[in-house]
Amino acid sequence: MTAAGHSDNFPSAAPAVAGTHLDDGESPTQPGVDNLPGGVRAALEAVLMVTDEPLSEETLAAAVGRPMPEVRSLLRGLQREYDGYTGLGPVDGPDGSKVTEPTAAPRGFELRSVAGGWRIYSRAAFAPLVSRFVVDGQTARLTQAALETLAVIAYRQPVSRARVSAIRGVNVDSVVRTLTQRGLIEEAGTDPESGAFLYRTTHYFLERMGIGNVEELPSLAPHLPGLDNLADFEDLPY
Amino acid sequence: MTAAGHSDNFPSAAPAVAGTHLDDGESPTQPGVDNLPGGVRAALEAVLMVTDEPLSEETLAAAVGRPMPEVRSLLRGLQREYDGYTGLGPVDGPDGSKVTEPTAAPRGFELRSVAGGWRIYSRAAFAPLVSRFVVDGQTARLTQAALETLAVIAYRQPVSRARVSAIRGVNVDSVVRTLTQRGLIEEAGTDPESGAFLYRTTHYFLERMGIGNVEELPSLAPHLPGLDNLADFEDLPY
Amino acid sequence: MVARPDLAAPAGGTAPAAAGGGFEVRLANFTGPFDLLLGLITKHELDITEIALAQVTDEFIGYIRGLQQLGQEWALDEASEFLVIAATLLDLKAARLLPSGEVDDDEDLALLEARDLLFARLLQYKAFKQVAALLGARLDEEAERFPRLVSLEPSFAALLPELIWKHTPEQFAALARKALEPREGPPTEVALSHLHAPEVNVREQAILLARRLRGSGPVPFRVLVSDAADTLVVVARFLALLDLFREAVIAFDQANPLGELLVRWSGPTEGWDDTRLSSGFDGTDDTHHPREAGQ
Repeated sequence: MTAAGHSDNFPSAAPAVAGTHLDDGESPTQPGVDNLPGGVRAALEAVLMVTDEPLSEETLAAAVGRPMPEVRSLLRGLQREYDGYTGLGPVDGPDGSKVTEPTAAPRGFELRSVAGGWRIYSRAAFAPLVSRFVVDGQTARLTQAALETLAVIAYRQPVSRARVSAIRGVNVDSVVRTLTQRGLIEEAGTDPESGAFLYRTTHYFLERMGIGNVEELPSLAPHLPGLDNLADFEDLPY
Repeated sequence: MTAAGHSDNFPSAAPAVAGTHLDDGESPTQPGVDNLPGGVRAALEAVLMVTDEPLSEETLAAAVGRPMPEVRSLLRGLQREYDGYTGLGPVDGPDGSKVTEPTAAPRGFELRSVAGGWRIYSRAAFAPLVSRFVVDGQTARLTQAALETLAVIAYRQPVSRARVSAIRGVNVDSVVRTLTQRGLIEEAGTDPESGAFLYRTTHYFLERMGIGNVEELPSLAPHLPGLDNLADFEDLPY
Repeated sequence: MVARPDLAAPAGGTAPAAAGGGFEVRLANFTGPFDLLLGLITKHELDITEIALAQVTDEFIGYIRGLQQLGQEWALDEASEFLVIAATLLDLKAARLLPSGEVDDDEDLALLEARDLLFARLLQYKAFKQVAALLGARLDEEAERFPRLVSLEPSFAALLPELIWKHTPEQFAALARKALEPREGPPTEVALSHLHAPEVNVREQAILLARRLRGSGPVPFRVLVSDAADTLVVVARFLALLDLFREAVIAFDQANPLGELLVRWSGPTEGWDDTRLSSGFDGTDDTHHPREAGQ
């Protein structure tokens, strides 16, 4: 538990981490970042080394005391560099340069923007090697029933179990429990009319999917031939 | 500043290949490592980047399926490279431009050999910045979620995270990390059946509670009317 | 024509369930009625939007029949979903067997509506099944990447503020108690406690009616229920009459359709034992709260 803003585990006494260090007046170390070997770029790497959750650009900007746009472009530069595209300046250049620049070997790790934050991962190609050393995050695969239930919740959230059951045609109580314990879904209040618990996907779900937010899920529409508006059907009884 | 080019190890094509070439059974040696983007060097990086404990050269050699001397020299090469001495590693490719270039900017992380093991740390030069980041947003209080998880572990120890998750109905992975970080719980071997890590409370926990051992925790049973079958429910007596 | 359940494998390449498995085993192959239906349709290479479902209907029904023979334990709500779909399919099939007429009566319309609804739900399920596969593939792919998730270097960990701890062991135990309590999940059944309908016992009503009928001639049904306090009692008495009819102790006379229904005793005048009556359609054990209206 290292990073700033672990709202899950600690009451965030000072949620406004971002911004407070941006004025150079009171921030203790900012002026020195440029003078340190590697500069802001290395400073970002140093911070990424000690975090155990995705860090937002705001948090990172606050940590190194630089404006967000600069930090964002530095992060993209690092990302590309780890992937083997070297020779790019700290600020992301135009795409033409990538083509002309020879490609170096990628690093064994990659920097990714996931669930609204940046985080370092081992490169997927090395999964068989790395998995022996990692216990955390090792999750058994979901069953077909769990996957289908998760899909309905992801696309219809917030949604009650009864509604999910109606779509899948089977009782989903135990599957919903499993998904909750796995941290993939969570309760999201109750339906004002029926009083039923509603469920939604979690931040952890986004992390596991490697996406930034729910809108990035593939569209459901192409899978619904001839049904322009499914909402008209799904609440109907038989 | 750059990733050293191991052109012999790096297939010219797309760097991100699915890691399917590696299933050559469960053998610890990985003949396929050479064919992966970045080769053995990147494989070492991948493992080092996500492991918590310092890893011995023997362990790393076994993981990548290479002789120890080679692995040692690759590790030293990485170490120097992270420190900004590019192109000087013993196994480094014959890239003329890099050899002439004396020193690149160091990375924000460093590879250190400590007590017989190798581990990646954030670079010492950035310690003040990283320290401030770590302390920021931390509080001295445990959240309710952390407290309840601690309570479950205290009364059901040794217990796996999956079990605690099942009891609490939510994913407890990150809370367990917090409690471990805070020295209140620790790993206590693995479950013989599932192989899952078990957790127990620490001596420090007893100190903070002001008791001599776990048996001094107040008994729960008298306060749980109508829950005679609690043991059945938990399938483990306490 | 009726396929055995273990023959009804989906076309997706899934192996048929091993013989002798219970309902759960089968659900591993088909996660619900839509899944089964989809599997059958695919197997026959039918377009979902087509109506040629006669063969699929037979197999679906056969599957359910197999379930009934095999598993006693299948969950009611799942079974009912299967049955509802089977009934809809049967309706559709029956409609096709009848001479084709113009679609202008209400039943036909209702049938079309049922068909459209069934297909809409089936299409919806199919869509979710497809995206579920995408999600699964994505999760698998992502599982190959491991986030850096290491504990703090000791020098940084030392910077964490000392934990504030003010819980006594008793307070801590209270926390544990709360956390270890079996979680009250949201109710999964519709509660009936708010319904205040009194329980009416069919058997009690049968005894009452038998007593009245035995000593008299034919009595109109209208009279028999004239003292009923509410509709529930009327229904119970009607069911009781059916029960008595099954016991062959009463007879009905009705001169013309919708005319007065006369009920008369046809059993032995003496020695008839009402314990022979079954406990009635309500299946209760008489320990509930029988209520004899009008007594």
